[in-house]
Amino acid sequence: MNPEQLTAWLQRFAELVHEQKDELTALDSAIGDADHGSNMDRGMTAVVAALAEAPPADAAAVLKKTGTTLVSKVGGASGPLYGTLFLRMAGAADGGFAPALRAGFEGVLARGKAEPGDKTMVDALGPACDVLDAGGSLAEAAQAAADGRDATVPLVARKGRASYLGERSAGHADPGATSTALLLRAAAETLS
Amino acid sequence: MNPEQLTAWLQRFAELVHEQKDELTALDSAIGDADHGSNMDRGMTAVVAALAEAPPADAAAVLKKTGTTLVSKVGGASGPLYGTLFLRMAGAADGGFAPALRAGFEGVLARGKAEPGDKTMVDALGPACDVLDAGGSLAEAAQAAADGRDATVPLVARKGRASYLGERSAGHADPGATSTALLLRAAAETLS
Amino acid sequence: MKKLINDPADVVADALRGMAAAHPRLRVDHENRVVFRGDAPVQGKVGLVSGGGSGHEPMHGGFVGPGMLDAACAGEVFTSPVPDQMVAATQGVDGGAGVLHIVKNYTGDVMNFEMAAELVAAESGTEVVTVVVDDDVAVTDSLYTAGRRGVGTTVLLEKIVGAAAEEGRPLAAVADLARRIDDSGRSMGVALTSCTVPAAGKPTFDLPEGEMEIGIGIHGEPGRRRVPLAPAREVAQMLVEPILADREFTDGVICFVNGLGGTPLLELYVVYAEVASILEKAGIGIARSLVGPYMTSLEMAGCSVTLLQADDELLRLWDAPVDTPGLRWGA
Amino acid sequence: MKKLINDPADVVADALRGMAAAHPRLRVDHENRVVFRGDAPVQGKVGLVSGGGSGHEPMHGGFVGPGMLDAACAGEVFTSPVPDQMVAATQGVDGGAGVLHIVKNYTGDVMNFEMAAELVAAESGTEVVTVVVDDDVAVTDSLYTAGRRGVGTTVLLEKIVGAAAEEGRPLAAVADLARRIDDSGRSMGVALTSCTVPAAGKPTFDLPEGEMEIGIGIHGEPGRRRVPLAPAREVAQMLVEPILADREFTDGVICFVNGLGGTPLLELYVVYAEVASILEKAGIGIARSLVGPYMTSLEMAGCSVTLLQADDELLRLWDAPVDTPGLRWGA
Ligand SMILES: Nc1ncnc2c1ncn2[C@@H]1O[C@H](COP(=O)(O)OP(=O)(O)O)[C@@H](O)[C@H]1O
Ligand SMILES: Nc1ncnc2c1ncn2[C@@H]1O[C@H](COP(=O)(O)OP(=O)(O)O)[C@@H](O)[C@H]1O
Ligand SMILES: [Mg+2]
Ligand SMILES: [Mg+2]
Ligand SMILES: [Mg+2]
Ligand SMILES: [Mg+2]
Repeated sequence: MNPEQLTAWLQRFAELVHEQKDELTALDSAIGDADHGSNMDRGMTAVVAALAEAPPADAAAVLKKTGTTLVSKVGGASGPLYGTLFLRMAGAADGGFAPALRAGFEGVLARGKAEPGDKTMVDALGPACDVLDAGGSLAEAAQAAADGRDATVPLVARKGRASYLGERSAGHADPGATSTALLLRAAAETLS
Repeated sequence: MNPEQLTAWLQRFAELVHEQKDELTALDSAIGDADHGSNMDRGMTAVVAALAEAPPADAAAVLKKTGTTLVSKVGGASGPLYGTLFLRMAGAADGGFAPALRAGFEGVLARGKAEPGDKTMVDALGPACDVLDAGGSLAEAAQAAADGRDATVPLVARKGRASYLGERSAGHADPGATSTALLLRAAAETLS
Repeated sequence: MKKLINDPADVVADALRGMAAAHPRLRVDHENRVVFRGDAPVQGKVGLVSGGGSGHEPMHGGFVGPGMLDAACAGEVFTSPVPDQMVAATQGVDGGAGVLHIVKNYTGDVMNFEMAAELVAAESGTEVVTVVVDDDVAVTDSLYTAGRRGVGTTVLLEKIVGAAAEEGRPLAAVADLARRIDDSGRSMGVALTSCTVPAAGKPTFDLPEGEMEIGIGIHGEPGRRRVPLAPAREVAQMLVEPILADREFTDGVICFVNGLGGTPLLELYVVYAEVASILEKAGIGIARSLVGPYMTSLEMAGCSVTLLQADDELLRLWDAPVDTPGLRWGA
Repeated sequence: MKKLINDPADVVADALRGMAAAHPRLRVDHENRVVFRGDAPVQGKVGLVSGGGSGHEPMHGGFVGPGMLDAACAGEVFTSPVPDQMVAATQGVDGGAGVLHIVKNYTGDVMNFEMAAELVAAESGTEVVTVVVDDDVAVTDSLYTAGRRGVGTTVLLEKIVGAAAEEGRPLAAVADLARRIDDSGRSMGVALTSCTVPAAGKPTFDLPEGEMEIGIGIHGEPGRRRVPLAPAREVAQMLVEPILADREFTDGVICFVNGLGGTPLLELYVVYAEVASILEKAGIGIARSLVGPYMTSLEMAGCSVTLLQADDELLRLWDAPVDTPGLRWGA
C-alpha cells in the first residue's frame, strides 16, 4: 500500500458517495433520518480536500488523516464508525490491505457493538474481510460486500436508528452497508 | 309582516346559508380569511334555535332577537353588520318590509362606512332596497341583489379584509354580497 | 386536513380548557371565552383588554398575566370575538382606573369592540379608551383600504403598555403610550404555505412549490404579491426594505422576527441573522430582540419582521417583569 | 422544499449567527458550533454540556443560560455533533467542579460523546460523567434495539439538573439526580406530517392524508405504527396509555405536551386538555405543566407527551430561576 494508491482509493470512494448521495439518503429516509448521504458526502469531500492540501508521506498517515477527518466532520453514527475504521487501519497499515481492513473492522465492532445480522455496515464489511483473509481478490471482496448489502434487505434492524422500526425495517437495504459496499467497490477499482 | 312569516324567512335563509356554507367560505378564501360560510351558518343556526325556543310575539321582536343573536354569535365583520341590519329593521318594523329593510341598510352603512362599489354586502343590499322602494316585488328585489352580487365580481375591494388585496380582489364575487343575495332570495320565497 | 383537534366546531372551547388546566394562575371564563389574570380586577390599575380571532396563539390569551394583559377574548378561528365577550372582559378587569381596549385594525375587530364600548358606556360607569394597532406596511394605500392591518407591533405594544399599566399610570397616559408605540412600529410578513381553517377543512389558498406570498396577513388573506421562493437573505431584504422605506428608524430598535406557526425556530434564526445584518449596514442598532412564534397564523409557514423604534423609556418598560404563558421574564 | 434558509449546507452556521445576534448574553463559538453561557466557565459549578443534531430548536442551544445548560453543541440537521465540538464545550465550561454530558440515546450521539469523553480524559484533568436519556416508550423491546430514544424528558431534565448545578451540588450528586429524572420520565409522540431535512430536499417519509404515525421519534424516523387520523381525545389516549402502562405514576407529575414544530399552539392546548382529563381520571394530579414547541423535529406536525414523576425536591428545582432563550422564569 503506497499513499498515492490509498489516496486514489479514497478519491474514488468520495466520487461514488457523491454520485450516490441521494440514493444513500433515500435509503436512510426509509429506515432512518435521511442524512446518511449528506453525512458521508460531507465527510469524504473533507477527506479529499485534506489529503490534497497536505499529501501525507506514508500509507498510515493517509489512513489516519482520513479517520480523524471523518471523526471531526461527519458526526452521527457513521462518523465515529467510519472514523474508527480508518484510524484502526492506520494502526495496522504495515501488514498490507487485508489485515488493515480486518483491524478496521474490529474497530467498528468494538465501537458500535453490532453483530453480523444486525442490519448495519458490519454486514457488508465482515464478508469483504472474510474474502480477503481467505486470499480472495479485491474484486471478490467488493462482490461480497455488495452481496452483504443485498442480504441486509430482509433483515430486521437491531442496532442504530433503524432498530426503532422493528419489523418495519425489513424490506430496505441498510444505508451504512450500502456505503460500505461502495468503499469496497472503490478499492477494487483503484487498488487491484 | 307577521312573526310567523318572518320566522319562515329566517329559517329559509338559514337553510340556504347552510347549503351554501362551503361556497361562501370558498369565496372568502379567495379574497378573505375563509370564515364567512361558517360565520353565517353558526349565526343563523343560533337564530333559528332562538326563535324556536321562545317564539317572539311580534315582528319587531323576531327581528330584534335575530339581530342580538347574530351580534352575540357571529363576530367578524358580518356579525355586527348583519346584527345591525336586523336590529334597525326591528326599530322600523311597523312600516312594513321595504321601509324596514331600508332602515336596516342604513344601519349597515352607518356601522361599516362602506359606499356602493366598495365590493361589500352593500352592493347587494342597496339595489334590493331601491327596487322595493320603487314598488318592485320581492322577486325583483332578489334579482337585484343577485345582480348586485354579480356586479361585485370585477370590482376592486375598498372595505373589509378583501381591500388588502387591492387589484387582486377583482375577479371574485364578494362573500357578504353573496350571502345577502341569499337573504333576499329567501325573502322572495317566503314573504311573497 | 390534519389537525390535532376533536370537532372543528369545538376547537376554541377545547383549547381554552387546555389553557385553564395548564395555567392555574389564569382564570378562564368558558361561557364568555375570556382568559383573565387570576387576580383580576387589580384595584387602581388600568385594565388592559385585547382579543381577536383564535389561531394566533400565544396571542392574545397567552399574553395575559402580570405585566401584560388583564384579559383576552378568544373569537372563533380568524373571526373577531363578539361584543358580549368584550363587555364581560371589560367588566371583569375594571379596577376603578378604566380599561384600555387594544384592537388590531380589522373591520370585524374594530366594529365588535366599538359595539362593546357602546354597550359598556350604556350599562356601566367604566371608562373605556380604544387604541387601534395598524402597523402592516404591506397595505400600502390606506385611502382605498380598511387601513393597515394590526400585526407584530401588537405583541410588543401589549408587553410595553402592560408594564406601564402595572406601574399605575392613568388611563390617558397608558393610551397615549399605546398610540405612540403603534406609531413607532412597522411590520411585514411572508408566507411559504397556506394555513387551513379547521371549519373550512382545506387550505385557504394554494401556494405552489417554488412560490411565496409577500405581504401576507395573519389570517391567510392573500398578500401584496406572489414571487418565486428566494434565499432567506433576499426574503429578509424584501421584508425589511418596505419597513425602512415607510418610516425612519434610528439606532436602538426592538427587532422582532415572528414565526407564523409552521416555520421552525431554526429558520427564524436564519432570518434573524439576515435582518440583523441588513440593519447593521443601515446603521440601525438593535437594542432588544424577540425571535419565535408569538403571533401565528395556525400552521402557516412563513415569518414576519417587526421593527419598533424604542427609546430609554420603552426599553425600560420592555425589560420590566412580565409573567404570562407566552412571554415571561423577571418573574 | 419550502424553507426560509440560504444554502442547505449553511443552515446551522446561519442559525447560529442569528442566535448570537439575538442573544447577546450567550457566546457562540462559530468555529466549533458551540453555544456557551456568556459567563462560562462558572467557577466551582458543575458544567452541563448537551448537544445533538440541529432541527430540534429551541433544544439544546436555546436552553443555554443560568439555571440550565452551560454549553450546547449543534450538529448538522438530525446528525450528532462531532467529538471536537464536545471537547471544546467541555473545556469551555470546566469551572473546576467537573462536567456532566447529557446525551440523548441515539447511537451517533452516544458514540460521539463517548469519543469526546475519551479525548478529554486523554488530554486534560477535567472529570466528565455522562448521563444518557432514554425515555421513549414507543421503543418497546430494548433487547433488540439500540435502546429507547431520548425525547421529551431531556428538556425537563436539563432544567431541573441545571437548577441543581446552579446550587453548587457536586458532580456525582448532579449526575445521580439526572439519572433519577431519566428513570422517572416517559414520553410518546405522534406525527401527522413528515419533516423535510434541508440537505435531503424532500420529506423523509410519506404520510398520506388521513393517516398518522404513532410512536414517532424526533428525526422523522418512522414510529411504532401507522393508524388512521383520530380526534385529539383518542390521540391523547394513544400517547398516555403506553406511558402509564410502562411506569407507575402517582399524584404530582410534571406534564409536558411538546409541539414537534408544525402543530399550532392552539392544537397543543386541545391535546393538553385531553391529557389532563385522562390523568385526572387516573387519579394522577398534575403539579406543573409545560405546553409548547420545545423539542421540535423541524416543521413536522404532531406532538409528544412526557410525564415526569416529580417530588418536592424536583418541583423546587423546576421552579428555580432559569434564564435561557427557550425557557425563562424567575430571572
Ligand atoms: N451500532 C452500530 N454498529 C455498526 N453500524 C452502525 C451502528 N449503528 C448504526 N450503524 C450504521 O450507521 C448507518 C447510519 O449512519 P448515519 O445515517 O450517517 O447516522 P445516524 O444513524 O446517526 O443518522 C446505518 O445504516 C448503519 O449501517
Ligand atoms: N365596512 C364594511 N361594510 C359593509 N360590509 C362589509 C364591510 N367590511 C366587510 N364587509 C362584508 O363582510 C364580509 C366578510 O364577512 P366575514 O368573512 O364573515 O368577516 P371577516 O371579514 O371579519 O372575516 C365581506 O364579504 C363584506 O361583504
Ligand atoms: Mg441517518
Ligand atoms: Mg372572513
Ligand atoms: Mg374572519
Ligand atoms: Mg442522523
